Amino acid sequence: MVNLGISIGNLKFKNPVLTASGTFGNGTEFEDFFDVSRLGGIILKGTTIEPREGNPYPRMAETPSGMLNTVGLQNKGMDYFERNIYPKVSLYKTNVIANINGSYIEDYVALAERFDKLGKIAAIELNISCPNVKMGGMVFGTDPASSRKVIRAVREAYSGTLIVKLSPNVTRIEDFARIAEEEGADAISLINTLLGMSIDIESMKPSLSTITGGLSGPAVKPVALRMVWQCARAVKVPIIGIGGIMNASDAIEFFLAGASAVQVGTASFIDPVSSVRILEGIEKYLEEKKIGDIKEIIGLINSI
Amino acid sequence: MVNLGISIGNLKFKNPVLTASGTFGNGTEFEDFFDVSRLGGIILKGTTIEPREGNPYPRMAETPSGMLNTVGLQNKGMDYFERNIYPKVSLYKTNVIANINGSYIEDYVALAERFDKLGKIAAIELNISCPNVKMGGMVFGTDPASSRKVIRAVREAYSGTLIVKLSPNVTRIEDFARIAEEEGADAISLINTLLGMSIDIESMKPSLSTITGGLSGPAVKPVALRMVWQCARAVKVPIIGIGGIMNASDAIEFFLAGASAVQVGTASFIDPVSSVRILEGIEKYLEEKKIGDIKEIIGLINSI
Amino acid sequence: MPKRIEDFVIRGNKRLNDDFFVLELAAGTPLPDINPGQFAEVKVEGSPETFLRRPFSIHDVDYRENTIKLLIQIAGKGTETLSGLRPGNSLNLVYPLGNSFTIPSAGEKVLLVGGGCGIAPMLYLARKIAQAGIVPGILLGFRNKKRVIEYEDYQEIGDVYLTTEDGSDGVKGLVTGHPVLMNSVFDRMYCCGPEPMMKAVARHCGNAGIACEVSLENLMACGIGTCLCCVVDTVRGNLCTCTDGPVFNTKDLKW
Amino acid sequence: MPKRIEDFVIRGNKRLNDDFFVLELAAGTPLPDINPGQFAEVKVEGSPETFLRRPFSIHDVDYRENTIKLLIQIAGKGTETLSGLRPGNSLNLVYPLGNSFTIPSAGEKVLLVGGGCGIAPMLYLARKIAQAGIVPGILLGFRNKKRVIEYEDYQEIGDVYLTTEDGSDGVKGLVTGHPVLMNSVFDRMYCCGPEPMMKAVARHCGNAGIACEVSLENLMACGIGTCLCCVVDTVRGNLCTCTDGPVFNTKDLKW
Ligand SMILES: Cc1cc2nc3c(=O)[nH]c(=O)nc-3n(C[C@H](O)[C@H](O)[C@H](O)COP(=O)(O)OP(=O)(O)OC[C@H]3O[C@@H](n4cnc5c(N)ncnc54)[C@H](O)[C@@H]3O)c2cc1C
Ligand SMILES: Cc1cc2nc3c(=O)[nH]c(=O)nc-3n(C[C@H](O)[C@H](O)[C@H](O)COP(=O)(O)OP(=O)(O)OC[C@H]3O[C@@H](n4cnc5c(N)ncnc54)[C@H](O)[C@@H]3O)c2cc1C
Ligand SMILES: Cc1cc2nc3c(=O)[nH]c(=O)nc-3n(C[C@H](O)[C@H](O)[C@H](O)COP(=O)(O)O)c2cc1C
Ligand SMILES: Cc1cc2nc3c(=O)[nH]c(=O)nc-3n(C[C@H](O)[C@H](O)[C@H](O)COP(=O)(O)O)c2cc1C
Ligand code: FES
Ligand code: FES
Repeated sequence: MVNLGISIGNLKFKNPVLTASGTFGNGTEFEDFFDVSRLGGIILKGTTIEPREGNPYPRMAETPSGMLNTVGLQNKGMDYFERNIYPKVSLYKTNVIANINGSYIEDYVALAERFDKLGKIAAIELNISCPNVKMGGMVFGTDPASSRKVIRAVREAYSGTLIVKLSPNVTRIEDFARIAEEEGADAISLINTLLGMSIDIESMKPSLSTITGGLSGPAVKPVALRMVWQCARAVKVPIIGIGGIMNASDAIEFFLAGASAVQVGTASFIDPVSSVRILEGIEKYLEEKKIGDIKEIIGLINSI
Repeated sequence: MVNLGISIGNLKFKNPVLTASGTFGNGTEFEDFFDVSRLGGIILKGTTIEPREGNPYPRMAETPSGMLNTVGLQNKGMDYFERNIYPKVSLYKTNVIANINGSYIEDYVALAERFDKLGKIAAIELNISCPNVKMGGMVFGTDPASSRKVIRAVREAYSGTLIVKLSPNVTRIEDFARIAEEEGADAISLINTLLGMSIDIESMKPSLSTITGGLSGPAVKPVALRMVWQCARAVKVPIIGIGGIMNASDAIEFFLAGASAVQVGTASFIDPVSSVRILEGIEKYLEEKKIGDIKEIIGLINSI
Repeated sequence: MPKRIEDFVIRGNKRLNDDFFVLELAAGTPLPDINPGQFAEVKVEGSPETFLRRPFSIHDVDYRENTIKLLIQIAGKGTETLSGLRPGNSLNLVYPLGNSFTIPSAGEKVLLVGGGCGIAPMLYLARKIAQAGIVPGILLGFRNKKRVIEYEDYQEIGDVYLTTEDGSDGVKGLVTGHPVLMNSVFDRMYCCGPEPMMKAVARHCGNAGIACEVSLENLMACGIGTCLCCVVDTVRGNLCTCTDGPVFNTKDLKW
Repeated sequence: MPKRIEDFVIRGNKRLNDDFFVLELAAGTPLPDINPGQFAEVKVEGSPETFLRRPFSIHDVDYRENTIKLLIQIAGKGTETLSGLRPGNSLNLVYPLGNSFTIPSAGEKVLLVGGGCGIAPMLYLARKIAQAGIVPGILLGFRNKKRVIEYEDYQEIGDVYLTTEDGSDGVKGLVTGHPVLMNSVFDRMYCCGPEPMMKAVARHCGNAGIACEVSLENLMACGIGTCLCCVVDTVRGNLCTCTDGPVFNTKDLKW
């Protein structure tokens, strides 16, 4: 038997495979396909304090080994969450993690305070990296001083496990990882989407209503992996690797580079059972390599 | 008949399809496949003042819709270039452009001065964006102040057409475009490779000898296109678009986003005749759309 | 009707003309209940340009044979690859997805309007309506005679009306110009096709006070309501075409 | 011998065992001169994981039939896809690439040593040597009897010696343990196979003062000398395996 358990701060995960925010709904959409409680955790769709209609259609474009999206944080707001979503997701027998977003620091703080009161929310992932909103989002995540401010404010407002999700659209990702660690984050997750764009040459128009959008999928994996590796060397808090993870082999690359856990994103669109398949594949790999504990391979490329 | 000619400063290009540095050798390698003088220009393999052995093997890894490389500017140095390469490439009936690299500003200046004396070098492309060398390279290209210094010094040393090649591994690419313009660059080319990484999970080792390397190919196209669009809106000098251009459709996306010319890179590895095929495809597209001049579509998405 | 992910085996691939083909797919396990208007998300293997699944309406269902059919128009790389599938090849589907058309109540007069690949969801819908004891009117529009497909299949089920843009078969012009639309009184119309066609039909129905349902083809990444990419602007805000649709009552759409 | 890019048509695809198959490819235009040791860069279509071309030694050339053969070992996604090609399919090649083995002078005694897929370049080399009037010694190494391939083809051309690691056929052990290597006096050896094998043969030749050429299989992106990814460290600095090689005299390598 292989031990797949990991911890982030005081929070235990039965296994290191989580789902990425915005790609797994609230989990309910996947119940037809598998028991979502088998996963180590579920990161819910990004929530804002007020409801948001998101960006106009068209919101997505396919790209080589990837996709662009500009959903723009469409969600029904915190009141709706508490009334309608929380009662469902609190039944899952795994870590349910909220993904919080805002235009102003006060929004983040207000959300953090409200999630703090919801006993079955295992952690919050502070998203300062959404590229598809005009205010907040990536604006926080690409400026060191703003990042520090929002992380500090949320840390003060929230007593649980705090994960900070970083934007890859920066020159030195490790600076942002250090800031998060200094401000008391329990873990860092990365990457959110890379800012990209595509054009329909027949209509001569951008494919997305907002012109630019967030690139995800296997195309971004080499960049994500590099950034996870850089952050793992820069900070001591656990890293959650995200970006183009389609199969167990991809996930294992992230562990070897220094991630303690991974999030499966776009893969769930293409194969709704990807996340459990990845979980099974990781177990098989460890068994074949006769490694008894996932923790043994975390950051291994730096030690051999 | 479609007019494909464009200009950069005083320099005329018979068509806007060039080849990217490091992916087309010195052109001679492609003579078996087609008449390289048909292209609008050829950017030569990066040159340094002294010979360089480059990085250890392994130097490349395949990634989803892309590849990583860590060649590390292997080249035989400027003396060798003048004696052995220049006599050959000066025979081409198209613009031959040098790509210059250094560890110190003095290296760049020395190279620029020597290329200035070679009458058949149509322009230099100042590469401040190579991710695969320890000193110089991307270190210049990701720091605004260093970028400014090296561009200024080269501009003083070189009287011909100066193209500055930008690194995509930055938070705000438009800042670097503006700096290049302010310092007198005649054009900006982008993107160089994105810093990425991959790991062989069987050996548990990085795929590249230098751990990280430069990502190129279709995977990076959405990021490249976005950056070209951002720079086209930020500066008035012409932009040369680079990144994942595999076919005419890709190239046309770059024109529509604001590029005046394109460079074909990794595509030449997979299909040595890609560059001329792309040229032919652009011509066909314009004919079908009944557009008489390539210049009419440059930046078109911003005007409709 | 839980959603499933399943490998089907290609039973047949029938080329209808230059652009259209019908895939017949055999399921390995008994088919679930499928309602007319629902669709499947198809994984296209072996085509580097097709990263995401491709959505297709379920064209027909045969519970005895345990097969479904997809009517597909070649539009790009993915459909091109699918057109090359041979009997015995396998194809992975996530299905049945989305809501479905409203089956009319006894005595209602209904017209199904399909243009181009928009005729795809109409065959199974027509069958279900016929099973409910109503003979549907079916108005099909094509560019020209050579592009007319499945005319006979529809004729077996309902009263078929035909238009071609060049008049080489049926009534010349667009579906919205066909007299049946103007002359007869319908309680309900169902429409799928190019957006301008659906909008025209919706406008006609709006003016005439006829209930009208259309099937939208918004770009989709997931097909199961998680990516929020396929939204359509409605009187109730942005809704997902893949879960709240693909069938919408046109009075809810901001057309 | 200019390089070309050309679509070949698959004439045959012969499975040799679980891992190996031989593709026979017909050229549309008369084949250029191809020298033993040269290779082709093959475009693998329909496999999203294979972005770059795949290099394979030219295993055999038949000028009368205007065909070439590739002997391929299934190693991953690309070779897996190639193993599924059927007669009539087309395959795009850039070829002939790289340098070639030195054809021995009259009277020289030569031994060809191949292990696993390293036997690929040896067949055409053996033919060329035989044409030069020399009967080559050919030493082939495999893991076990079931993995022995093309033994008869080589026997038609030269004196074949065989080793298997488990002794189920020929001499038990690695090629470097075969008595022919020790007992006979050769002027020249040619070797292709796993790196440890090539290094062992090179060491033997070095000690015995025998000229030795090996064919390297460095990772390649372009195959035509432009990417500089395939370098090997030599006494003359970094050289490209694809243009300065793939054949190297082992005294030039820093082994
Ligand atoms: C719910 C739903 C049901 C559908 N049912 C059918 C059906 O039964 N039969 C059928 O032939 N087609 C149907 N479509 C459209 C079909 O999904 C697209 O034609 C297909 O995905 C194109 O894939 P491709 O790789 O061949 O083309 P691509 O190379 O992806 O695109 C080629 C062209 O088609 C356009 N396109 C791509 N996807 C769509 C889309 N979803 N809607 C409209 N245009 C698109 C692109 O913008 C591009 O211009 C349906 C779409 C939806 C959303
Ligand atoms: C000049 C040259 C000649 C060759 N001749 C032959 C030949 O005649 N027959 C034959 O079967 N193979 C030959 N090879 C090796 C062949 O190119 C690889 O096995 C093939 O590219 C693997 O592709 P894949 O997609 O199946 O595997 P991938 O999925 O790309 O890789 C699978 C595994 O194979 C390894 N691999 C990939 N490429 C190479 C390579 N170039 N060398 C060694 N290992 C590699 C990978 O590291 C990985 O572990 C030759 C290689 C070179 C450079
Ligand atoms: C359609 C879509 C919606 C997303 N929404 C969110 C979100 O609400 N909050 C967030 O932090 N990240 C969001 N993301 C980013 C993903 O969580 C993830 O960081 C990114 O997609 C990279 O991982 P992948 O390549 O595995 O998809 C979204 C991504 C996609 C594709
Ligand atoms: C193997 C390789 C070597 C390269 N060498 C250089 C170089 O010497 N100088 C340079 O400015 N860019 C170099 N580049 C970057 C390319 O010129 C180009 O900017 C990049 O590959 C993106 O374009 P592509 O996706 O079309 O390949 C190199 C790229 C590759 C793949
Ligand atoms: S396609 Fe993803 S929500 Fe509809
Ligand atoms: S493979 Fe590109 S130089 Fe050898």
